[in-house]
Amino acid sequence: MLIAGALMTLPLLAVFAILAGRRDFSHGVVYAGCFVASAALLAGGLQYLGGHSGAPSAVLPLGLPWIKAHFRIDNLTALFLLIINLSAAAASAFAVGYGGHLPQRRRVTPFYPIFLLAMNLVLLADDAFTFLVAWECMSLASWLMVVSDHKDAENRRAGTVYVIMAVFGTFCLLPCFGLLAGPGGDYTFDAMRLRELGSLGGFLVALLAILGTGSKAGLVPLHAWLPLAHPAAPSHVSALMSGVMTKVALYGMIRILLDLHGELSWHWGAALMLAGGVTAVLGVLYAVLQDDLKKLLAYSTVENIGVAIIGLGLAIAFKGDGQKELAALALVASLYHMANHSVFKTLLFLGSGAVIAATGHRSLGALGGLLNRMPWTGAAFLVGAAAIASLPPLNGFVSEWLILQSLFKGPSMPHWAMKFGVPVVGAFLALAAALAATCFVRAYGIAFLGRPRSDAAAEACDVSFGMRASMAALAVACVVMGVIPVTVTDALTHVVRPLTGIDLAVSADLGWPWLSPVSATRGAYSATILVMFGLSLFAVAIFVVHRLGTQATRRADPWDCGHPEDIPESQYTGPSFAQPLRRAFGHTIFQARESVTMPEPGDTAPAKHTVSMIDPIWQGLYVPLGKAVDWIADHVNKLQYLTVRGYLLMMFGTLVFMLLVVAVRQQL
Amino acid sequence: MSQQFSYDIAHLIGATVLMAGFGLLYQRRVFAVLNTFAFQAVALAAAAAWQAHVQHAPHLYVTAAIALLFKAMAVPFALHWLIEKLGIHRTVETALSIGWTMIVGVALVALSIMLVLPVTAAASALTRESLALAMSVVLLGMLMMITRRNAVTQVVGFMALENGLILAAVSAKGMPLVVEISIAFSVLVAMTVFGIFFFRIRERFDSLDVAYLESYRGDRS
Amino acid sequence: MNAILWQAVQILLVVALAPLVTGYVRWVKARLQGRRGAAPWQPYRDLYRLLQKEAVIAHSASWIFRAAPYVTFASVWLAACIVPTFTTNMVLAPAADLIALVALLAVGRFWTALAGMDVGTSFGGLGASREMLIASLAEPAMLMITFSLSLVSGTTAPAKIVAFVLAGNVGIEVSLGLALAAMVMVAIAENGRIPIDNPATHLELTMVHEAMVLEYSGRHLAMVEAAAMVRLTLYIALIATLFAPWGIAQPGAGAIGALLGLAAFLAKTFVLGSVLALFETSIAKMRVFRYADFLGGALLLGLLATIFLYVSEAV
Amino acid sequence: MSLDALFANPLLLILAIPLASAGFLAVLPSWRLASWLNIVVSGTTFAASLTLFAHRPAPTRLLFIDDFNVYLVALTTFVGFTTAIFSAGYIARESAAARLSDLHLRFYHSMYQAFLFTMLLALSANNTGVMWVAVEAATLTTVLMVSLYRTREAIEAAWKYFILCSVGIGLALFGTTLVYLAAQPVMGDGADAMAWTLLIGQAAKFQPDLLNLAFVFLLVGYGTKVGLAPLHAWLPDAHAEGPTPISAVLSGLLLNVALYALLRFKMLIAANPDTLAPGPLMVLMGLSSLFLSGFMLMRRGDIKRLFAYSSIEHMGVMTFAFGMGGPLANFAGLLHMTMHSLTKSGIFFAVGAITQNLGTKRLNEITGLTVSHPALGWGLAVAVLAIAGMPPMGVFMSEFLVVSSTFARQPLLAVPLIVGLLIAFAALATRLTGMLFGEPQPAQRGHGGRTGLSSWLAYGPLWLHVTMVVVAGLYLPAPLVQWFETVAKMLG
Repeated sequence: MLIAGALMTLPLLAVFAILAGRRDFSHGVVYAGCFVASAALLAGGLQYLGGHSGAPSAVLPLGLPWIKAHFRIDNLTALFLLIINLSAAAASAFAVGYGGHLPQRRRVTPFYPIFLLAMNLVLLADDAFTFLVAWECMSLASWLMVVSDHKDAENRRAGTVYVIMAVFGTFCLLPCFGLLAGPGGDYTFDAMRLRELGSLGGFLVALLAILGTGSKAGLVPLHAWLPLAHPAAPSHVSALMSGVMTKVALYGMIRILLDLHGELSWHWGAALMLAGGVTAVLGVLYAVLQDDLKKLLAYSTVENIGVAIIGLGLAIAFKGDGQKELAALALVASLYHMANHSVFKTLLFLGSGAVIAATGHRSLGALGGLLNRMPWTGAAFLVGAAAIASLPPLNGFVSEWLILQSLFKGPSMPHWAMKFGVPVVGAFLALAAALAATCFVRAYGIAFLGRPRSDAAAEACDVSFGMRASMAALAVACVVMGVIPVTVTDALTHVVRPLTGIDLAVSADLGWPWLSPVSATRGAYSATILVMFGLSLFAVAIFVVHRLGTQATRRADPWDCGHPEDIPESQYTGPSFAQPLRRAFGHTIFQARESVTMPEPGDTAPAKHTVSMIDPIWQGLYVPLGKAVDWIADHVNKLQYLTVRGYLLMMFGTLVFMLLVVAVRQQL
Repeated sequence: MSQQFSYDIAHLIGATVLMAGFGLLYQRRVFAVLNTFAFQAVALAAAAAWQAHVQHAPHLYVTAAIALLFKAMAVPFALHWLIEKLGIHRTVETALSIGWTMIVGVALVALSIMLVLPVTAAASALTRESLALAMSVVLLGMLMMITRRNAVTQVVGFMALENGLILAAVSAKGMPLVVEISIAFSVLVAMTVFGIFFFRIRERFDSLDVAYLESYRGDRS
Repeated sequence: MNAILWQAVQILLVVALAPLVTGYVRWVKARLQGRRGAAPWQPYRDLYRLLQKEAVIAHSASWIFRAAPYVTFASVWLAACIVPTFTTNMVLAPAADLIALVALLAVGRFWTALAGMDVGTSFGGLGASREMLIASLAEPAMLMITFSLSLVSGTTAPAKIVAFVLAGNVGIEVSLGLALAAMVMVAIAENGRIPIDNPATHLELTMVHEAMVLEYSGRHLAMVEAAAMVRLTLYIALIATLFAPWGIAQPGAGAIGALLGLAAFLAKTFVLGSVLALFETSIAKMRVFRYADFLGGALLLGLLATIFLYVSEAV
Repeated sequence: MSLDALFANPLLLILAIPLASAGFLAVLPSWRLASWLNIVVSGTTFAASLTLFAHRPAPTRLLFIDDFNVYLVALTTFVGFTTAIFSAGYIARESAAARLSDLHLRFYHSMYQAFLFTMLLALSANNTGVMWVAVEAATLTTVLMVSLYRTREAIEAAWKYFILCSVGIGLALFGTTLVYLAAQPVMGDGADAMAWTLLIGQAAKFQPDLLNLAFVFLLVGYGTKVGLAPLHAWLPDAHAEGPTPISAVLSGLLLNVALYALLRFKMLIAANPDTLAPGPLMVLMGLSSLFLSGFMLMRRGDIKRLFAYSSIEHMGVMTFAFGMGGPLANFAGLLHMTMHSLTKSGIFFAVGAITQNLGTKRLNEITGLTVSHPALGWGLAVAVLAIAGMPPMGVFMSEFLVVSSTFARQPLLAVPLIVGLLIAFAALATRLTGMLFGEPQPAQRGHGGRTGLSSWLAYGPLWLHVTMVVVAGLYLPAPLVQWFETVAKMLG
């Protein structure tokens, strides 16, 4: 079987990477192998997405002796195999040219195949133990790659925070599965589907599942590790962590909440929806204020996860309400957004990798004018930016449109919580989308347009063919998924059917190019037609202008209101671009404060403008927690320094205490 | 002789051991502690001998002998000698005032009686009574280890604890010899180890006060 | 068949009418300020003259700088072709609903902002940054308006909304009023009119839109200007269509209906244009950092509009 | 006894070999030869223990083998063997650094074998009294080894160890006596009333109140040797100050033996319907150990104490699991015993190599191991991740079972368990990152890296254990599973 073969090769590649790590060619070989493997897995996913019944499954004599390791490929799994391995293939192809030149390449290459393997196994696992083993291996492999550049204390800290949060997630999923399996301990998913959870059990399972998978996906306030860890890894790994691993987490959420969990009440949908809204807005607000390109991308991941979770929450709420059709619509929208995000976020991270490879800089302040120097990378990054800013006709807009459409039907639910919650979430979603556009105008405009802000940026030249090709492929994917949305949604309906028990008509009574879910009167969107129409208008405009007017063109210095400054420092920088937004939003949320120090009259020193911001969630949640733990540790630690008599006293106390307990229980 | 009579005697001796245990707590001077301990050991020997007589278990005479020779004589002398040789100062340093120690001791005795009371069926009255006494002696021994500072008094407390163990063992009807041997064995080794310790400690410190040993107390991080 | 015809008419109408609308607003403003002012058809002349001039491009500019005007114009034009002005019976109308319209306008803004930053001057960045701030609040407001409209009419397609309103299913509703108010504020912001921006100013510190396009000249500038004009027309048409759809021809109504619709549309357009001019002359421009409050107000109005629907449902 | 009797009963052989060699090594003058002989002898003991799987000797009055102790015996001899290998390399370094005199070394090897003997005796004893004697003897031998270095700290550690464990062992003896008293009316006088094989059958008829009382003393007594908080105080110092091979066997084996003794008695209690359930007390002790060690781990500056506390943590988890009872939890507890002793002894091999290579025990002076000593650093990484409960290593499997099954039955009990495990993991992860990564230390005090034979002696056992743990995490051999399941049933 194709998939099995691909999975077999990955660990072998890891072994090879360890053995042959000294030779420089080995890295190229390993990444090429990873590319082939993920391409094969991609094909496997396509093969099973058909939606034919009877998902193939396999049982291996591994793991828990009386359970063994179960694997299964149903439509959901197949879809995520597709999502994940598309990006994985692109990232691997990129890494063939990129991974071999990293300073710490030998600390990355061996873990990369393991990472891919683990992520795929999470999708394939059909029992809790296998699932968690794969889940945790995924965390560990990515952790090791995060700390690959280990001389930098920041990376080490990021790695520690990351791995602790990852284990927190696992320790939420463990009891969750424990409840699903019941005291009998039948950890296969089939058994879990059949189990009846009590009201308390259902509550706990849902809560723990959301905490466990949410912490991995970056749901606010559990996102704290994400913007630290994702940028710390080398870019092709960051691409996978941001674009793919978060999707694996969402897969887990869907699997547990919509598949294993018997019936989930709409309250959870409402809660998820609100959490998603807050996550989206906060994430993009963080992102728009970042000056580090990769941190910006990581925060924007938080935002997109929030958007996807809004859709998921809606789906759960509708399903809990029995409105199956709308549930299916919301779920399709959410899945669509996950697929989109994995494509364009991978693209953008690979782009940032190309920028780093070309200039060695990550900070916006040192970039600029790259579009003229790296045309391919610039073009691909532009597509990604436009897509993530959810501009038609690219894919980002389709999923946003679908989510908004299903959101607009939210008030049809009888609960007042939803009636009032939905518009608020709608406002959040719209705000997030608009801010995302701002964020990426800023990022692209400052990194790729204008004049170079550093010599490195001035001397940059475009990256190798393989890297360009992988970015181009992803850019094409963005366009295709945007222009023929109906094809995608048709595929998604196969996935949604078993989860919501209904066949969604995504292009009701209008036919192929028209995306008009549920009913045509709701309003329709046809990217296909818009593109053709728009292109023709574009052509007409150009034609007319060149017919009526002159073609004469002259290159000159910028006019700039008559007094051009030839120093690049006169350009707008990241912070200055963000200033209006910082004043509008940051003042309250981040306690952003600006202070200007003017030199004395006659003093030639430059004036200084400094901005101070604090992360409310880190300051408000994590810091106090850490302080509490420290306090306890300090006090417990005193027990190390007692005298022998003191310890004897403890023993004696224990003995007497237990004797008393026995005495009392005997009297009772 | 009647069951009742033998039971009374056993009870009496056991009570004596317990009283000796209280005596240990009461003493203010190290030598007096040693003497009291010797007395307790003698009483223990008597108890063992009596049990041997009652249960027609000759091996218990061995135990009695061990207790008499080893605990009642050898150990006190050894400690005596150590104190003389190392010039340990002769007063007992208490962590908890004697009055309070006594009160706690009484409470412990009450606890052990309360614990043993429900043990009625099957177990003979003999077992039950001496069990209560033995447990009290054990607990008192531990109490002594906690509330007294000198190394010597701690050792004595440890020994008193073991006296309680032996008292329980001998009064357990027909318990095989292996146990007594093991106890004697362990006590012997215990003493030698102590000896080694004191020796080393002597190399390093001028006093036997445990507090000196504990100046380091591990991992100052 | 008609649908295709009317669609063609619409395509030409919006682009032909736009300069006139702008010129008319300027003319009325001049009159209100006691000046004679240029004739309403002056913009046609300006555009033609600009087309004749050579285009000057900064050395540091990339291809985005050259493509942006056309993309912007095309996207705005495309959006304008889809808003029903005189008839809802257009073949391409269903291709985009209100959400897609908002997004199409965002495309234009995205490119203009990028173009503003492309040359690498301080003013370009200033303009782009402010424009994006405005957009990041105006767009959500617009979507909330769409939300309330779709709650009222059960659809997001403008044609369907018109049909719904004309069928007389809606009386006077608070929420529609709120939505209208929000819509007007958004329109003012998006078109860079007073009090948000002053289309006539070139005073550096206050300009927003003008600062972005400062570097443009010749045919590129013409495209930019044209795009702005079409956008103004589009918003006027949108307000007219959504909140005062009377007279718009429905499918089935023949050529006569269409002509009536056309007349009605022209009337509405010029009324609204005059109102705009009056409004602009009567108030002063606000400080840059009060935009957030202004548009936040619009956003909240949109939100209120949706919430109020439940009240009107409840009674 | 005659030789053919020895070979008739492999158990006697297994006990005789270490006993005899303990005597022989004591008189052997050359420590070099002794260290090699030590390896050979432990190896043969291990080989002999494997024959137990082939055929199981019939229980005698003194000794017996059943599903429970058969694999523990094998495990003990195996770890004893690998530790002997590691110790050869370690000892060579120590005497090269002139930290240990030849006399000490002779003493050390003899005591090592004696220690193995006492543990094997404790495991295979069919008599509560003999078992007690064996555990006591094990304490004494290790006390002497802990004080081997004669430093002030070593002596204090040994003193602490001796006092606390002697008191504990005394209490355990009292408990043993009580059990005899409970059994004696049923079983009659004499050794029958102390033989496991006979007791377990009759346990239902015993005097329940005496059993309850006995269990308290046994829990406090043997619990002290298991290292359950708040009886744990001796453990960190004893681990920290003794020679590292001894720390390895202390953590890897002695704690298991003590826990084994406790569990044997728990079987009796479980077999008697009228007794109070021992579970709550054990759960309580388990949780307290888990929490105490979790917070202690955060403040440790000494690498050996760090892992000593982690041993306390894991003993707590096992005690918790056995306290919960039920097939799943008991299975998990047994698995955890095995995995922990393999992993923890492996970790101490790594620690020994580290302290010798870098010449320090301070955590803040140990950095960048993956750069300076890759084989050692990555080995330590896998081992520590394993002990922290990361898949695909074996400890994860047991923790998975404990947590999930507990939560399914007693959600409120699982919460502190999870919190404790998380705290412990956080502490370990922070320490591990510090040790593995960052700028490596300039090797000025220590011996620097190892080469050739010495590196094989040092890293071979480590990697052997690591491999076994990884394999066990993915695949458990069927017979092992079957033993675990039968024992889990017996534990109730």
